[in-house]
Order: sequence, then C-alpha cells, then structure tokens
Amino acid sequence: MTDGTTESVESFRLRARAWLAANMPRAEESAPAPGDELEAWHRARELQRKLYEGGFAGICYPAEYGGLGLTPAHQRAFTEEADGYEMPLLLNIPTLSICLPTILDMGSEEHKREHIGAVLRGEEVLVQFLSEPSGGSDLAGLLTRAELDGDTWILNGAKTWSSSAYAGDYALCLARTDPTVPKHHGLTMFLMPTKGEGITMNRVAMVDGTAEFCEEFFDNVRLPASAVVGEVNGGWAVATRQLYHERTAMGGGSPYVSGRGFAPSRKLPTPIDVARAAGRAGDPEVRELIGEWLATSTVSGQTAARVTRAIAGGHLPPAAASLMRLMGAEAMRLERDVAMRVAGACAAVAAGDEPGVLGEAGIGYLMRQGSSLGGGSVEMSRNIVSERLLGMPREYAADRGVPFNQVRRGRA
Amino acid sequence: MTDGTTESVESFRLRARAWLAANMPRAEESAPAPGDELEAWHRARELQRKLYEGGFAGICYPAEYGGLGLTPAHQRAFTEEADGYEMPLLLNIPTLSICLPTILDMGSEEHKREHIGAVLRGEEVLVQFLSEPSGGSDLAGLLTRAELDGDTWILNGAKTWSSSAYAGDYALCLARTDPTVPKHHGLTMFLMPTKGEGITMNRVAMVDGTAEFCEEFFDNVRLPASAVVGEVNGGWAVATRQLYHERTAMGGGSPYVSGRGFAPSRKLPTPIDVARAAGRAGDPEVRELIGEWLATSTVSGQTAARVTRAIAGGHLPPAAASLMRLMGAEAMRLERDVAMRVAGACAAVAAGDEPGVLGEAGIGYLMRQGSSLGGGSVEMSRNIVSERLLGMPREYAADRGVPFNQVRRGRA
Amino acid sequence: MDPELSPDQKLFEAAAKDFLDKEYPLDRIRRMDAGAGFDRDWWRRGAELGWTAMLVPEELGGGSVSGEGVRDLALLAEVLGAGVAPGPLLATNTVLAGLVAAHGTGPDHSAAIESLVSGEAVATWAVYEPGRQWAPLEPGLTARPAEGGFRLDGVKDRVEAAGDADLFLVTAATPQGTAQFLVPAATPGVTVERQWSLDLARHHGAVRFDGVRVDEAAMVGRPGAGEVVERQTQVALVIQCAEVCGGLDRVFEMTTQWARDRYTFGRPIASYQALKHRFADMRTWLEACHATTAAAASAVQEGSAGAAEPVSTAKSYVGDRSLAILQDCVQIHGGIGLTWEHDLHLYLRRATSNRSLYGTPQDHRRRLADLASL
Amino acid sequence: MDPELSPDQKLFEAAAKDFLDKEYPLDRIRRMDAGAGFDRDWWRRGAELGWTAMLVPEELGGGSVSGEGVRDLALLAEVLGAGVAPGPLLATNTVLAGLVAAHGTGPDHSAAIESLVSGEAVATWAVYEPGRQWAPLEPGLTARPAEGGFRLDGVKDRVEAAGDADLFLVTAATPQGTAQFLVPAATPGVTVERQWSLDLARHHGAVRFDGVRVDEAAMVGRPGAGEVVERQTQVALVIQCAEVCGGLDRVFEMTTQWARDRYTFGRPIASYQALKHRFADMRTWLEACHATTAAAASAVQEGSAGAAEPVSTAKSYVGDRSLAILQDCVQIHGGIGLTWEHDLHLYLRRATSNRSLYGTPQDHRRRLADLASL
Repeated sequence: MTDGTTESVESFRLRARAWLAANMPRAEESAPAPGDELEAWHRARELQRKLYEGGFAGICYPAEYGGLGLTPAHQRAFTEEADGYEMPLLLNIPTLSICLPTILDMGSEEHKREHIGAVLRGEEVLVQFLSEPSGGSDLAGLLTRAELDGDTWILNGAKTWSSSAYAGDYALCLARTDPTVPKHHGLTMFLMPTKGEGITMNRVAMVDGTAEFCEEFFDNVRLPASAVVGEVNGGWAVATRQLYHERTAMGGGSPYVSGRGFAPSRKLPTPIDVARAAGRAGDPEVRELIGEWLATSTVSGQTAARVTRAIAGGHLPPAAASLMRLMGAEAMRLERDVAMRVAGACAAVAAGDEPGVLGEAGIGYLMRQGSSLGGGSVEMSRNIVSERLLGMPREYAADRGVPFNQVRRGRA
Repeated sequence: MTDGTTESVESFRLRARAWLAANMPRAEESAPAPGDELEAWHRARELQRKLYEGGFAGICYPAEYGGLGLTPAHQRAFTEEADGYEMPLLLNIPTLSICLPTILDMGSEEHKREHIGAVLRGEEVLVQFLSEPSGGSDLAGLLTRAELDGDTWILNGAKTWSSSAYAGDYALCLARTDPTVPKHHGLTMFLMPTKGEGITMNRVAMVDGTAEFCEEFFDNVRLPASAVVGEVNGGWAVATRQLYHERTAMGGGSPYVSGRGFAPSRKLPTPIDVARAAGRAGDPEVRELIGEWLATSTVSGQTAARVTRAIAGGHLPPAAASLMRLMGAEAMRLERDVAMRVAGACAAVAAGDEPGVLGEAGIGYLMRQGSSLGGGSVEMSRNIVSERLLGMPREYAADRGVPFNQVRRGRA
Repeated sequence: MDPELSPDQKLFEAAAKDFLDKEYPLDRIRRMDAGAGFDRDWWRRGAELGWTAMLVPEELGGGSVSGEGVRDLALLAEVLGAGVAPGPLLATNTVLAGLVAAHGTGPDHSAAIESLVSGEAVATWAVYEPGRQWAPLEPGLTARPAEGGFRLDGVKDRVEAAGDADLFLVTAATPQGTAQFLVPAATPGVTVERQWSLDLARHHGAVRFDGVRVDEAAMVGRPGAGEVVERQTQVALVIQCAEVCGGLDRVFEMTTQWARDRYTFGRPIASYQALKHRFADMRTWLEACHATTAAAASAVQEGSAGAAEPVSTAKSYVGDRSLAILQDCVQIHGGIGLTWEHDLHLYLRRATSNRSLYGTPQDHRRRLADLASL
Repeated sequence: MDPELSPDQKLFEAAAKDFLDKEYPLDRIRRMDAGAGFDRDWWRRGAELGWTAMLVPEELGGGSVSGEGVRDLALLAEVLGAGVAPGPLLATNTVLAGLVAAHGTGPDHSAAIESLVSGEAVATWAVYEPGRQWAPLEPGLTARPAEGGFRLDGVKDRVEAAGDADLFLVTAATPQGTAQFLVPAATPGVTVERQWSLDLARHHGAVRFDGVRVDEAAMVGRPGAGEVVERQTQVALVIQCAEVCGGLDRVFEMTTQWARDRYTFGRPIASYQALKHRFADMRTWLEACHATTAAAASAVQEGSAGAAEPVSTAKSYVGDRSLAILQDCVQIHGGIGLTWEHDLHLYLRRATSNRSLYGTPQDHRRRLADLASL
C-alpha cells in the first residue's frame, strides 16, 4: 500500500488468506524438527523470508524499518488466517516479540536500521543474555562487568539460561558498568554479536534430554560505544521494557509475532494418552485423576482469559498477570503428577527399549518444576501478588539503596 | 512406707493392682459425661479423693507436701496397672502435670504447702491464665497489667483460651508489671483464685458445640504480695518452666499424671466408622483414602516414638519435639479431610434429626484446624524447626530489645 | 466481583445486598433455630426483587435484569452466598429451570410457575434417596400408572427446604423411564421428616411417598427426558458455585484485613512471608473460582450442548478449592476462627454442604473423563 | 541417619559408603551407558563386604553384622541409596529372602544361595507381566507339568537387572496354585530384551519364556505358598524405602546447604520465611520417612505375622512423600536443579522408579484397608 492510506483489516485478511494458501506449507504436512535443533532454525529463517517476500512480515513494525506499519487488528487477522500453516514460530520468542520491540523502543536509529529489517528478512535471530549463574530471581544483582578502555567496552563475566542463544546472531546483554552505586543504577544494556571473540558458549543439557538453553562466558569481549542500547548506566530501564515485552509475549498478547503459539522443544503425552497406553482408562481412580487434571487445566485457561480481560479493562493492575502465571504453573504441576500416577506401575520402565508414552510420562515428571521456574519462579510471583496486588508489607531487601560493591553475596 | 526405705517398683505394682481391683470402677462400666460438663469434674475430684485415701495419689510428688515421693518408674507401673480403670483424667492437664509441677519448681514454701496437698486430695483444681485476645503466638507480648497499690497488686486486662478454667479454683496468671522494659523482662506470675472479686468468666463456645475454653476479664482484681510465684518481673522464667511441663505433658512424658490419656470433650467417628455408616466401604476410592489415613496416622505415631527416643538419647535437641507436633497435626488434618470426603454426599445432611456418624464427620471437619492451632500454631512450630533445628536465620522481630510500651501493636 | 456488570446489574446486586444485610445479618443466621425455616414473607419480598423470575421467560411471567437470566442468577447467588443467606434460592430456581425446560413438552405447569415466581409458593427438587450418592437418573422411587394417573412409592431425602416447600419436583422411575412429577406437599401420603443439616441457614428433610396418587397432569415433561434433569443439575451447580464464590470473597477480605490489623512480635502478621505466599495462592484460587464459575454460568446461559463440561469443571474445582481456602483462613485467624461467635464457620458450613450435594467434586471429575470420551 | 547404631554397624556402614564413593561416584552414574549393566567385579567385592549375606542364616553361609539381617540390609540400602548405587542389591536380596523362606519346604537350593552370597551369581525376581499393575499372586505365565518337570510359557517384564542375571525367580501359575521356579538365564527358551529405565543406574528387561523346560528341583517351596511371595515383597519394599530415605537425607542436606550459600537481594535464601517453612515441613516428612521405614524393617526382621501392615504403611507414605520432598528441593534449587549435570535428577529417577514398582502407594493403601478389615 504505497498510496498513503491504510488497507482495511478485511481486505488484508482476504489477501493474506489467498497468499497463505498459495505460498505456505500446511502444518499437518510438515514434520518439524524439535525446537532445540539447528535444522528447525534454518527452516524458520526460510519461512520468515517467504513471509517477507510475500509482504506479510513485521505487520506491526514501522514501514520505515522494513515492516508493514499496520495495526494489531491486522496482525490478529493474519494470525487467525495463518492457523493451520507452518509458521516460523521459533522466531517469535525472543526475537520478534521481546528483543526487537525493545530495540524499537529503546535502541538508536542505527540499531533500528541495522536489525529490524534483517530480522524481518529472516537474516538475523536475536537472543537475550540476562540471567547469571549467581543470580536466581535477583536479575539486577548481576555480576558481569563492562569497563571502558578508551572508546571500547571490555566485558567479563558469565550468563546462563539464554534461551535459543546457540541459534542467535545478536544478543541484548545486560552488564554492570558502575559497581559503586545501588544495583539498579549501575547497569548498561549492550547489543552484541553472539559469536564474537572472547565468547564461549555451551548448551545446557536438561534432565529430559532437551538443550534449549545456553550458558556464555565472556573473556575480555570488546564492544564499541555504539553497542550501548539506551543510556550508559540506564540499562535497568531497557531491561524493564524488555521484561514487559516478555510478559506480554508469554501471555500471548504480543502484536509482533508470526503465527500463534510456541515451538515446543519436547512434546509430552497428555494424561489421557498415558491412561490409554497403560490400559488403565477403565480404572475409576484413574478417571477421577484425569477429570481433576481436565478441570484444572480448563480452569487455568479460564483464569488467564479473565485476568487478561480485567487487566485490559483496568479492573486489575498489570501485576495481576502473576495470578495466571501461578495458576498455569499449578495446572502444569498437576498434569505431570497425574501422568506419572496414571502410568502407575509402568512409569519407570518402558515396554521396549525406547521410553514410549509411559516413559515420557516419567521423563515429564522429572521436569515437573519447569513451569514453576521458567519465566520467573512462582516464589517471585507470590511476592508480587501479596505485595502489589494485596498491598502486604514488602520483604526486607538487604541490598536496597546499598552500593553494589558493599552488598553481601553468598557462595552458591 | 514410713520406715525410710523406698518400696520396690514390683511390690508397689502388685499393691496397686490389688487396690485398683478392690476400689476403682472399671472404665468400660462407667459412661463418663463429656469433659466440658461440670458433672465430669465432680466425678474426677471424687476419683482423685479415692486415690488419695488409698495412698496412690501424687506418686512423684514429695512426701512432705502430701505426695508419695516415689520415682517415675513407680508412676509408670501404676499407670500400666490403671489401664482399664476409670481414672480422674480431667485433672491431668493442666492441674497435675502443668500447674502443680510449676508450683513445685518455682512456688514459695507457702504455695506448696497450701496447694499440693489440696490438689492431691481432690479438693482443688488448678488452671492457667496465659493467652490473651490480642496475643496469638506472641505470649510474652501480653497486655494484662498488674500494678502495686501499697502491698496489693491490682490486675486489669483479659485472658482467653484458658482450658477448663470454669472448673478451676486457682489459676497461674501471667501479667505485665513493668511496661518500660523489653517484653520478657516486665512480666510476673501470680497464683490467684479464679472466682475472686473483679473476675468475670465466660465459656467460649466452639463450632462443634464444645466449650472447654474460657475467657476472663479482670476489673481491678486485688491480690496480696504472697500471690507472686517466683520473682516480681521474673514471670517469664516461671512461664518457661510451665511451658516445658506443658510440652512434656502433651507428649505423654509427664511423671505427675493419674492414668493414661486425655478426657476428650468430644469423640469423633473415625473414617472407617464413616465409610461403614455411608455404606461406601466397598468403593475402591474410599478404600484408598482410608488406607492413606491409616498409613499417615501410623506414621505419626512412629515419628513421635522415634523423636521422643532421639531427644531422650541426646541425638536430637528438645526443639525437635516440634517435628512430632507438625506430623501429628498433619495426620489429624488428613483424618478430618478423609472423613468428610468419605461421607461424600452425606456429609452435610444427616439421616435423621441428629447428626449421627456422618454429621459428626461434617462437624469434625469444621474443627479441622484445631490440632494445627492448639498448643501453639503449626506456624510457630515451623519457625522452631527451621531456626533451631536447621539453624536458618531467625525471623526479624520488631519488638526485640524494645521497651514494651514502645512496641507497635495492631488493631486486631 | 465481576468487573464488567451493567449499571442495571449493579443496582440489582446492591438491592439484594441491602435487603439481605438488613433482614438476615450473620448474627441472625448464627442464632437460627435448627427447627425453624426461613421467613416466608422475606422470601416473598425477595421474589418481588426478581429472585425467582430470572429463568422464566416473559410470557410465563418472568424476566431478568440483563436478559441473561442464568448470569443474573449467578450474580444474585454470589450476593446471597456472601451473606450465607437462608431461603430456597437454589431449590426454587432449580425447579423453575426444570419446569421451564419442560414447558410445552407435557402437561401445563404455568400456574405453578406463576406461584413460584410471585414467591407465594416454594418448590424444591426431591432427587436424593436415603444412603445413596448422586445418581439423579437412577431413582429407586417408583411411579406406577394407576387410574389415569400415577402412584408414587418411595423415599427421597436431603430435600432442601423440605419443611417449607409447597411443591416437590420428584424424580421417579416409571415403566417408560425416568420421569418427574410436581407433587403438592399436602397430597395424602406425603410426609416430611426433618433432617439435621450442617448449614445453619439451610434445612433439609426426608420426604416419604406412601402410595401417593397424582394425576397425569402432575408429570413434568415426558418420561426419559434426561436433558431436563441435566438442566436442573446445571442450574443447581451454577448457583452452588456462585454462592461459594460470594462467600469466599467475603472471607478472603475479612482474613486479609485481619492479617493487616493483627500484630505479633511487633509486626503485622501480613508481613510474614510464609503467610504472604499462602495469601497469594489463595488470591489465585479465588480468581480461578470466579473464572470457572462465570464460564459455567455463561455456558448454561447459552444452553449450549457442551455446558455439562464447564459446569462439572466448576464444581470439581470450586468444590474442593473453596474448602482449602476457607480452612487456611481459619488457620490464619487462629483459635478465634474456631469459635461459634466468629463468622467463619457459617461460610465453612455452606461450602462444605454445597460441596457434598448435587455431585461431589469426585463425581464430577469422573463425569469429565466421560465427557472427554476417555 | 539412625542414631542408635552399634559400633559394628557403623563400621559396616562406613565401609559400604567408602567403597561406593570410590567406585561409583555420582558422575560415573550420570554417564552410565543405558545398555551397560553394573560392574560384576564391583558387585563381587560388595558381596565380600557382606551385602548378600544378611538374610541368609549362618548354616547356609550367611550372616549379618548385628544378627538382625533385615535391619542391617536397610542400613546398607540407605547407604547405597544415598549414592544412587547400581547393582542388584534389591534383586538379589529379594530372591535370597524367598529362597531362605522356602528352604526346607521344597527342593534344595543351597547351591544357588551359596553362589548368590558369594556374588558369583546374580538373581532377580521375574514377577511383573507386560502391561499389568502389581499382582504378584495372579501370574499369567504358566508352568504346566511336563515329563517329570514343568514347561514355562509366558512373558515377564520390568525384571530388574534382567540382562545381568544368572538366575530368574519366576512366579508362575500351576495347576496347584501360584508357584515359584528358579530358572537359569541360560536355559533354552529364555530370552531377554532390554527395556528403557528411568533410573540411570538400574536396568530392566522383559524376559520371555517359550516352552522352557525345568525339572521339579527348580521349584522354590511349594505351590500356593503365598507367604514366600509376601516375604519377598516385604524385603523388596524395605530395601526400596530405605534406599529412598538415604537419598532424601543427601538431597535435603544438599538443599539446605544451597539455601544457606545462595544469596538473593543481599540475603541468603534460607532467611526467607516462605522457604523456611517449607524446609520445616520437609524436615518433618524426612523424619517420618525414616521412622516408618525403620518400623517396617523391624517388623520384617521379626518376621511377625503383622509385618504387612507396617511395610505397606511405609511404602504408602515414603512412596509419595519422597517425591514431594524431592520436587520441592528441585524448586528451591531453581533452573540448575533441572539440568543434566546436577545430581538431583539421579535421586528423583530412583525415587520415582521405586515408587512405581512392587506396588504403588495406591496399591498399598488399598491393602491397608484390607488389613484393617474394612
């Protein structure tokens, strides 16, 4: 649309429908590789390039940087039409819905010109270097430091839990640039190449055999001044924006995604699959367990919908998003428990020499806490609900207002 | 035994066996009134008088105050022989095992002469005025004050959760005598008549219809200087001793009791009774629930035995008693839950116009938290386990070392 | 608690609340004589406020504030649940749901509907039988054809408001399958015996039918019409869950306030993280209870074929989770929460009672497994 | 963890611990090839330390440190569980329990007992059948009389250490009732297929018996001797529970240490009350797991008729509670607790595996209801 008027949502929808049918593969016909294998990433880049070439990439990104400059309503229409097609879901989180919006909000003109188009063309994947091995829930207490040597920043330290970092080209990396002030005030955000000199990256093997996360070690990594996103020592403001985009994306509310949903790194059997595989579908106790799981899982979805609506309508503060996070984690814990219990005497030894449905129930049980840890622990969510939603007194923070280099740190 | 030598345990046992058979009623032949009715207390005093007259009262109390001056081994032998006889169990807690031992440890010579014999003859019942409506877990933060007017103490304030106080003659009452020092240092213990002028006593009706506890209001109650137990402003030391005797008594380890066990104010059906009454004994789900209750209840007893042994052997510190308290409360909560669930569709409406077994399951469920609150809340026990047994950092107490009259207090 | 009420609904809600608070404060409920029922005049006035009209179409004399009767009914049930109200809200509206669903498919019951809507008459569903669990479509009570009508023999129990009801909707076995009959309480052969109820504000009774003769016009709908029984069940469950949600709101608010006001060791107990985290979980479950109850009410409102699933979901979840919340609120209150004079037990009684009736959470979980074609 | 050990028991415990730590540190277990079994030489040396002699009377070549073999075995199982040890401790001792219990009531198996005690041979109980839950006395595998012996047909699965076993103790249906046979792995018609196991250190297999001929001397005890199977079950369960207790001790210690060392917001996470209270509950459950396991071991030691009750109590309690503790320890560790390189999952695998085998907690709860004559 080059004549300066905006195409109607309905027209856009029809155009998208036709284009998708003519150009994109149907999801049921493709057997995608697990999300933690590089092959899947090549495929996602290829699909993203198709979208770009077809004129359907970056619907809500500004036209001046290579997007379409359309509204969230256009995006929703496209997403609805795209259901059933294979989409580059791997690029949704964190590239399209977290990192790139942060650059759009807080990056320099040069950052935007350099990266938005590249991402939309499927040429670049962005990731996050935030958490650290020593960190846990206390992101702002990070230890990685960046020191100026003339015009060049020198980074040293370590990061971990960097989702999909092995597939990334650039990373948003938060580092400490002033340890003499309280923790939030001495941080700076950098946009850095992931494969530069001085960076060692390992994939973190999880107990279920997946390896979606990476850890990175920085040994005198050199970055130019132009790598700073936002202000020097103003990194916490950038991180806050980034976390906002992360929460929005996890809640399914981002306008910047391509298609709906996630690309799971491992698909587990449901408790119903397990009951059938174990031949226990007729056992009343099993049926009750499954009913409990079905109910809780439905309630989790109903709660998410209600809370999302209430936040959008201003009836609940944004902190209420923690309610859906807690309920979602509870439902997921129950799912893993029920699958393990339904597997019963078959949870630990498979029928053959592969895990099969029943063994997967056992493996899924090993990862039971995943949903209670990923994206911030449930303990942090409980703090948020009690303090911000219920207005209860805040926990004592021994580092509040204390210069970072005077804060006590543990050994773990 | 007046010749100065101590009778052997075996001889004492045989003598007790013969005397019990000749003098005491068999338990199964008596239908005692519920423990919260005065009639039951008259009966207990009568039985205590019988014991005294037969020469079997106060086995471990010193002979000079009217006891027998024998050893815990004699007491255990008597208790074993007394199984199956009706015993004055109501006097065990708090009179014989908590209040009187505290007087023996900390009272004046006059207190001992006046009260030990009277109790052992069945003439006096002792109770405790400790908790306050404002107090909760923080006993030492009590508000009842005692002020000196010449030689006379004037008490004003309120107490609550005084077990069996309606049946008592004297009470150990802890009051604040100096509000200008930190809370533990300004308390004094008094031994006061329960029916004196200025005292108003009400029974506290519980949700299950029992009324074992009382609340008291003091309006210028006057006590002589001789009512002080221990030192003025040394009341916390007395209370500590008293709490020690309480824990020992609740754990079944007191050498000062008459007969074994408690006199329950209400006897509830077990989950097995409930399953039978509901006609659900054949339901596999019900059988599983009952098995879970049976197991947990057995484990609770096994845990109490193990912890008691470990404390006695010095393998665990006394604070470990909280482990059995927590496990006991958990087993009791489960018992109530299981009874209610097993009653199923019959938990809320009885077959006839009395509650019956199934209605009792419902009523019992209303009192589910009783075992998690009585004798100190489970929350306090969890603090004790984490701080004293596991050595984790103590909770911040805003009143630590602060003069009592400068401590913040809430509205509830 | 629903943030998206229309101004009319808000007025309706406020009127019900005021009326309840004035006439039946909790202290009156605490002192309710186990033998006495509710105040009939109070109920008539409730009916004037629209409490019995919501499920009834306008042509039969009904109508609702928003035009979505089931949702308005759930809103009212929340208000009455917040006050642990007495009265046959569930009993009468459940019968009305059945009469309206069956309307046009069998004998005419417009007159009965009218008397119930006006509050002059009270009806209740006689569905349980002594010693039995929830099995509405497997009645033991029989209705045998006799002299141009039927002869009813058997016993129903746990019949809500049995002592106050003018009409019993009786689920019975006929040779043509399960059928329902609307039987006046005064019919010869009908006797009512009081049963002890855990809920102080809601009474139940056993109703004996000894050779009770009714004519064909007493039948509601046609034999074998399981969907009418299903509709009654769904309405009863939505009312139950909404009542409990209303009670939970009140108790949760009362308990957070207590935690802010109550100090121990110089700090409000709301400052202790172990309690804060339990409050956070309770707040989550409270939101979830409201979410699933609202979803169930919407599905029943739409009368969709799939309504059984959200309704059983709500009962499964609210039935158990409400008790977990209430018992933890008792624990946080300490001993005072176990006393007769405290309000907590009134809510605990209602929630425990609602949990047990019209199918326990366990029953509804098994139904969900059935519905999932497992 | 038992505070009341004799000096001999303490030496025995320390020797086992040293030997395990040296030969099978957790890192070796983490890297165990799914196909490989345990090191046979290692097991022989364990046997020299007395690991296979405890349930065997001296006249059959056995003996135990304290004279109370079951209690010593539980002690050893705790040590090996603390290290998530590989090896057929449970498998071989369970078979030995059966052989000893049946000794004198049927064909003589002294030679087999001797070879197992020496560690030269390894035996395992073939009791489960494909797709079936726990039902040891209802075998589908048949043993039909044939030519002065029996012919075995059927399949057993979830057979521990199947790939390493020299002898299978096979529970089979005979015309005279359930009977057990000791069958060498090399017997014609016996084939073993590897099965995937959740526990990295313990492997299982399916064992197929196709017209396997054994002579009468292969029978262990007499048909219909349910008490031998019961004895095997009890010994297996005591070993399971004790192993898990040993693992829990290690994990709980590791997690409290982590909580002390790990700082967040300038404070050790052990200073947060919400975590402190969870640690207190875990500490309570840990004590309870030890208490019930010790009680079960004592009852089995005494061989009392009532031993089934404390054994099923222990499995019911430890089976589920261990997982609650372990999962909360994972949660407290955070993401690192979900990584392959962390030790936690080794314990979680063992506890999950033990929970599922030889009767789940649910199975044992139903058994407790049976034993209570409900």
